[in-house]
Amino acid sequence: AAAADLKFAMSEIVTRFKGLHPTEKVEVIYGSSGKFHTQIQQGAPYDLYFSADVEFPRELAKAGLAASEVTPYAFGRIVLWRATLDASRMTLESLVAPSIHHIAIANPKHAPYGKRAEEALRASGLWERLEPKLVYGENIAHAAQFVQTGNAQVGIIALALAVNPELSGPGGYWLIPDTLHKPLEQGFIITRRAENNPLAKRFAEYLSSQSARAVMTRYGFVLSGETSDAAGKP
Amino acid sequence: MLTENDWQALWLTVRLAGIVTLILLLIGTPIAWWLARTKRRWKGAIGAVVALPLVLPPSVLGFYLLLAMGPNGPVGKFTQMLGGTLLPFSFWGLVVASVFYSLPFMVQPLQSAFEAVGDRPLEVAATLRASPLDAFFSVAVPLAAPGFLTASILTFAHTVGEFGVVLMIGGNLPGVTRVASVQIYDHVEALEYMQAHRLSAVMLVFSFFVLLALYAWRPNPKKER
Amino acid sequence: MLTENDWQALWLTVRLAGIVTLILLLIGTPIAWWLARTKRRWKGAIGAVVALPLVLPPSVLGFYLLLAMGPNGPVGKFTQMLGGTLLPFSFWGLVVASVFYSLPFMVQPLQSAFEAVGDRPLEVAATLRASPLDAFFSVAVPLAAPGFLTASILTFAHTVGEFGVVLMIGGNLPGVTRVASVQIYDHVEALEYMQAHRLSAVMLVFSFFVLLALYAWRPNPKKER
Amino acid sequence: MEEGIEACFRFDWPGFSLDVDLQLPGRGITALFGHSGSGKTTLLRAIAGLERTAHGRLVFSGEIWQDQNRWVPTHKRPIGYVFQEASLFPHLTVMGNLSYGMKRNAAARSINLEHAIELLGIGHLLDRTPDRLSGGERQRVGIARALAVSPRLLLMDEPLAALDLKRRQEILPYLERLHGELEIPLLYVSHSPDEVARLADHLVVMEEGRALASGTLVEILSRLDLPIRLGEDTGVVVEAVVAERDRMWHLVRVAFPGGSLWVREQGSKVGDRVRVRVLARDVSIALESHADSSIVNTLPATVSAIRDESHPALCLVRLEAGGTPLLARLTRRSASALKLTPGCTVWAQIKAVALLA
Amino acid sequence: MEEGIEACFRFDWPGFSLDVDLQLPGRGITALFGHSGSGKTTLLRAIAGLERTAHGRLVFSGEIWQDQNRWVPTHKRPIGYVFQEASLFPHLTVMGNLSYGMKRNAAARSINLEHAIELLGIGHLLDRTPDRLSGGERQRVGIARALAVSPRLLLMDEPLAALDLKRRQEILPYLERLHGELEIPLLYVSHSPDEVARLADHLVVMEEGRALASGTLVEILSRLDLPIRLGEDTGVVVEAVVAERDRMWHLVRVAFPGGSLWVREQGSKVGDRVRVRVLARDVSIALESHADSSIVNTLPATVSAIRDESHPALCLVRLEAGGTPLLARLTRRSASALKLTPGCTVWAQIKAVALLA
Ligand SMILES: Nc1ncnc2c1ncn2[C@@H]1O[C@H](COP(=O)(O)OP(=O)(O)OP(=O)(O)O)[C@@H](O)[C@H]1O
Ligand SMILES: Nc1ncnc2c1ncn2[C@@H]1O[C@H](COP(=O)(O)OP(=O)(O)OP(=O)(O)O)[C@@H](O)[C@H]1O
Ligand SMILES: [Mg+2]
Ligand SMILES: [Mg+2]
Repeated sequence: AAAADLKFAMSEIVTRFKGLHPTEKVEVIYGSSGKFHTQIQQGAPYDLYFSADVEFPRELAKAGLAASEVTPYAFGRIVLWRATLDASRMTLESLVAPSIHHIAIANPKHAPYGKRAEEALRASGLWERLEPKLVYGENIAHAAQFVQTGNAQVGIIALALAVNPELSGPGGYWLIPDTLHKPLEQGFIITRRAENNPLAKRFAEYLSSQSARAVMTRYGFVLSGETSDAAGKP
Repeated sequence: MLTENDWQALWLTVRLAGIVTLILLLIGTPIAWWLARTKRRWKGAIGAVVALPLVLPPSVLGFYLLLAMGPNGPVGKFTQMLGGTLLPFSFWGLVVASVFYSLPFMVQPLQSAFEAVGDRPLEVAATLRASPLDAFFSVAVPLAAPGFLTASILTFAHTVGEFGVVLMIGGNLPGVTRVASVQIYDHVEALEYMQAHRLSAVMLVFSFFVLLALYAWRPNPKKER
Repeated sequence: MLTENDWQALWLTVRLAGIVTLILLLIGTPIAWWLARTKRRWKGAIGAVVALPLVLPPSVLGFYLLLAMGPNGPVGKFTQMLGGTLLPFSFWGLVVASVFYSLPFMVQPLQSAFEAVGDRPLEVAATLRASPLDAFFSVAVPLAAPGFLTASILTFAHTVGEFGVVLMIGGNLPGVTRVASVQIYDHVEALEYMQAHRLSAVMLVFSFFVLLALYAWRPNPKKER
Repeated sequence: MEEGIEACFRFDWPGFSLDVDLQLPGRGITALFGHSGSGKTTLLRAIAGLERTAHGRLVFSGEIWQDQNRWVPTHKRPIGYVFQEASLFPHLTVMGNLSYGMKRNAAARSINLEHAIELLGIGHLLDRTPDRLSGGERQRVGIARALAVSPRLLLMDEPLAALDLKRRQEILPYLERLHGELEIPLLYVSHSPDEVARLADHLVVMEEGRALASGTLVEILSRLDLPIRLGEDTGVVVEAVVAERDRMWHLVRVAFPGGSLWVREQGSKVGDRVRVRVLARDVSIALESHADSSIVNTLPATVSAIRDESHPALCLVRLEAGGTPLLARLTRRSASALKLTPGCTVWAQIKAVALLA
Repeated sequence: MEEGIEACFRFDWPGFSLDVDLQLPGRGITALFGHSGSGKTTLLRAIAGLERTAHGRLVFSGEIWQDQNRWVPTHKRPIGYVFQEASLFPHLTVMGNLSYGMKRNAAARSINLEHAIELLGIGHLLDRTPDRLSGGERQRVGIARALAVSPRLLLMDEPLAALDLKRRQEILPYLERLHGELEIPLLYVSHSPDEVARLADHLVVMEEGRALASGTLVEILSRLDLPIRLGEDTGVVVEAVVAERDRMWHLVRVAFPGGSLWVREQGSKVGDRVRVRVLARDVSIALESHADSSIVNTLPATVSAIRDESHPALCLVRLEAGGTPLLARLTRRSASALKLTPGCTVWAQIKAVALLA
């Protein structure tokens, strides 16, 4: 089980992993981290759980449902993104402009990316002024759809999405400085169910390999122990 | 017990479901009537089209509605032409989407009910000087009353429970588009189980009594011996 | 055009919706019959309870079902006691959840249809030596045929389209619980719009023809003049 | 334009086809008489506009209701229709059923509904719903409902079939009076020769979708050739004038060309034009007149024809009493014993006579 | 145990209550006669088990169908029921309707269905659905359907009301024969005094939910005191034996204590026990016997009572012809002119006699 923002990165990693171990079977299911959290509590058959934050896996570990430590594997970054126009020259301040009616963010209540977006807006002192313009997506992909369909003029979404060729299109993105929000630490665990599954361990180890890390970086994740600026650059 | 936001969401829900049910009564009744009475060949096709919104997952339907109602979609262009505003992220956007999505729940039971009325009562009405429209209201509608009740219950309840579409096009704006179902969903997602339980319980109890009242009032279908 | 996963999801969907509709025909028919015929006071209460699953948002209902069917829930304890396995994340878990969720769509139209049959045909059947059970099958069911069709269409279509509960209970396991609605949802979430469009189109076309066939076959309700 | 109803319909159903071309009078009661399945209901429905025939022409006192180009829908035709099955609105009370049509036709209030309700004996049922009425009660409400719209043409499909004799005898005179006072033409389907003979001015005999005969009652009834199986009710109707009244014995003498008959009085005054019905079974033949019998009515007559009846023991004798035809039913043995042949002069003894109107 | 039906029901509806306690014979035809709304249908439904009364006891030839402790549900009662409204299954063809009950009662096949179908004239309708039948056709199918279950008790609620005379005259003898051959008791609701007089062995007169009288037909019909408004059909039924046959004129002479009558033959042989019906309206009174009249039947009789009829011009005279009661209807003027008083000896002239069975 993996958080939705991992979709592209993880798919490639799995392909590479399979290239190395052709006989092994790895299935990845993407979805909302919160839903996976609930499901694992109820005995869902997932061996590895890549969450979009570290809180969910920590809680599972506390409940004794993990067979490993909570391992942080990456940091996410948020960007300002616009579907049709180049956003790379925008800043958070330019969101105040009256031509912008709606700003899409993920629901800060339960989506980690939304939470960070809120923090960034608060830190830059714009929250009060921008709040009436905000619309909330269920998750970061949904927020992107608001923008993509033109219903919201801009959105604050994951860098991991913004670099995706489906979305990149004519619009560009502006990386929101990570000083404006708490780090978006993402962690994974091996679930208790997979305690005796060597494959799970092997896959987890593969993630820290050089090639896997390169993929993650390319898809816009900042890896633990690296500087943020490399992220998203090919 | 419930937060102010919760109450707001509940109120919004009741308003949305009520308005949608009303609108669908207006739209669905003539469609159902036509389907029940016509002998045209393509009646089946129309019937099938009406039922189609059912088979798409709500959030996918919501996505397509979002496209359609956006600035580049046909509906969006139309609404812009008319008044300038777009439907998504507004209460009326929700209404339009829910109307579209809940249509089959209104039409199908009504169609069955109208078919069960049969020709005779309408013939009798005609011999008593009632125009077709008059006969429709004074005879077909009362005789199909249980069908109206069923249809309204299904529509109302379905609109109350629906959140895929609502979430998709509503933008989850408190007081505008954040209905109770979305609110509960948010609670669950945020692991605020206590809050979710409470709001669910209130919804259930409320709905139970509404349904109970409807059932109690439900007219027994009259049959001539 | 569609990936193998897509086809697998479609097939799973048809299987799920078919099985759920069949099971609900078995469960819903007696409930609807009882609701239509009884004169008990608490008939209204039972009717309201049956309609309740409608008002909870699907993913919330899914959440509660997950709790109930999980290792610590009452249903889970029961299934463990019986066979040792848990229902969530299995095909049969989906079936159970969908049955629960789609119950009102079966019961409500059937109840209306049975009520429209009236007493007389059953009295006639009794004078012709048909036991109540026999009369039910040989008279009430054929006379309520349009109701059965409506109920089955609503149930089938609703099960096809439902994904909130399915996602929650099923865990999105390919070939086991990843039905077409979830698959489309995944495509949309992953911004694979082309894929989503294609699968939606296939679903819509397929459903259209199924519905059309049902409508064409739909018996005209017979009325004695 | 001219009064009267011109009704011409033609169409086919699998197993049944209707093909009639009728000229019906614009006043009085026209009875549609025929076997079960002969198309009476279908004809009535076509006239009401409930059955739209491919070929048809319907003109009601000059107004075209149906032809190639025109079609007046049912609700615009000023008719009152009593269905064969009462077909009350199950969702309305009896009162609701009655006022349904009345409300929609408030202008032309020509029928006194209270009176109809009282006469039909449904006053105590006004608050009931139809599922709590007996068969006959439903039918009576159906009649009242059709009357309540104050129609200009009444179509009644066996309205009295479910009613007992007493009710029937109360309603029949009412219907008679109704058509007399209001001059509403009434098309009346009936199986009952008794009702037909009593009510009808005009008779249409239907068979297999065709109109076998159509004419005035007197005309049709006295024809020996028509296969109208009136059975026990074979007889003639005689137009007469009240000539004398016996107040003591509650009798009146009605006179007609050919003689006069004593009839029990029915409220008519001296000078009134009336119709009396003389059934063939009530007429016996004697060669002489006898004064010591309880049979008060004897008329001199001439035998004009003798025809076999359906039963081989019986025959039907047609008599002429001074221009008025009479029918007598005898055993063939009697006819032979009395040596009856066309031309004989005999005495017609009439046991019972019914005054019709 | 003993044959017969013991039926005792009591319950109240708003506006109507049923309260009957009847002993009905276990064979023959029992007619339920009464005004519209008098509770005939309700009684029949109670006997069929379609109406469950609070207080009730029903025993059918020794089998208890209902009492405080027992309740045999309708589908276990070996009855055939003809509903007042045909109530065919709309989803089945005519054939489907007929075979519905037959399939469910395959064991006791005692009625020849083909014969019934032919006689009821519904053979050409077997593939139709009920919505494409005429009113009378529906009712005939309803009768055939009730017969097809080979019942041990037939309950018929005005089965012939929608039928024309010809059909009626075909079906009536069939029903007579049916009960004769199969010994099925038949409970028959009818408004038609004619039908009642013709068919019934036993008569129950209902009024406002109560059984006003119950007894054999002969008994009840000759009572002057009963307010049964048979009207034109007032008369008596005489039990007789066929004494002689006149093949040439197709007549038979039936003898009974008090004389004999010539009746048109109906297939009975010399020595057969038959019933003849003599209507009061067909009986005239003469002080002497006349040979020159077409009236073949004259009987010496004594006046035993005179009663007023509903119309002030008429009276009803009860005669005794050697122990056999007869009724005659005269004008009061004739009665006075002939100076009729109880005790007079007179000649009863009987114009027409119907042989019943
Ligand atoms: N919808 C229909 N389709 C085909 N045939 C029909 C339809 N309705 C009636 N018929 C047939 O048409 C014929 C005439 O029917 P109609 O109802 O006019 O008869 P009717 O004279 O009123 O008879 P009754 O006295 O029994 O009511 C019948 O033989 C009937 O079977
Ligand atoms: N469900 C009911 N509730 C209350 N009263 C009823 C109900 N059904 C019938 N009645 C009344 O009971 C009385 C008897 O009805 P029933 O049907 O037995 O009459 P009936 O003798 O068969 O008359 P008809 O000859 O008109 O068919 C009627 O006055 C009727 O109004
Ligand atoms: Mg008819
Ligand atoms: Mg009755």
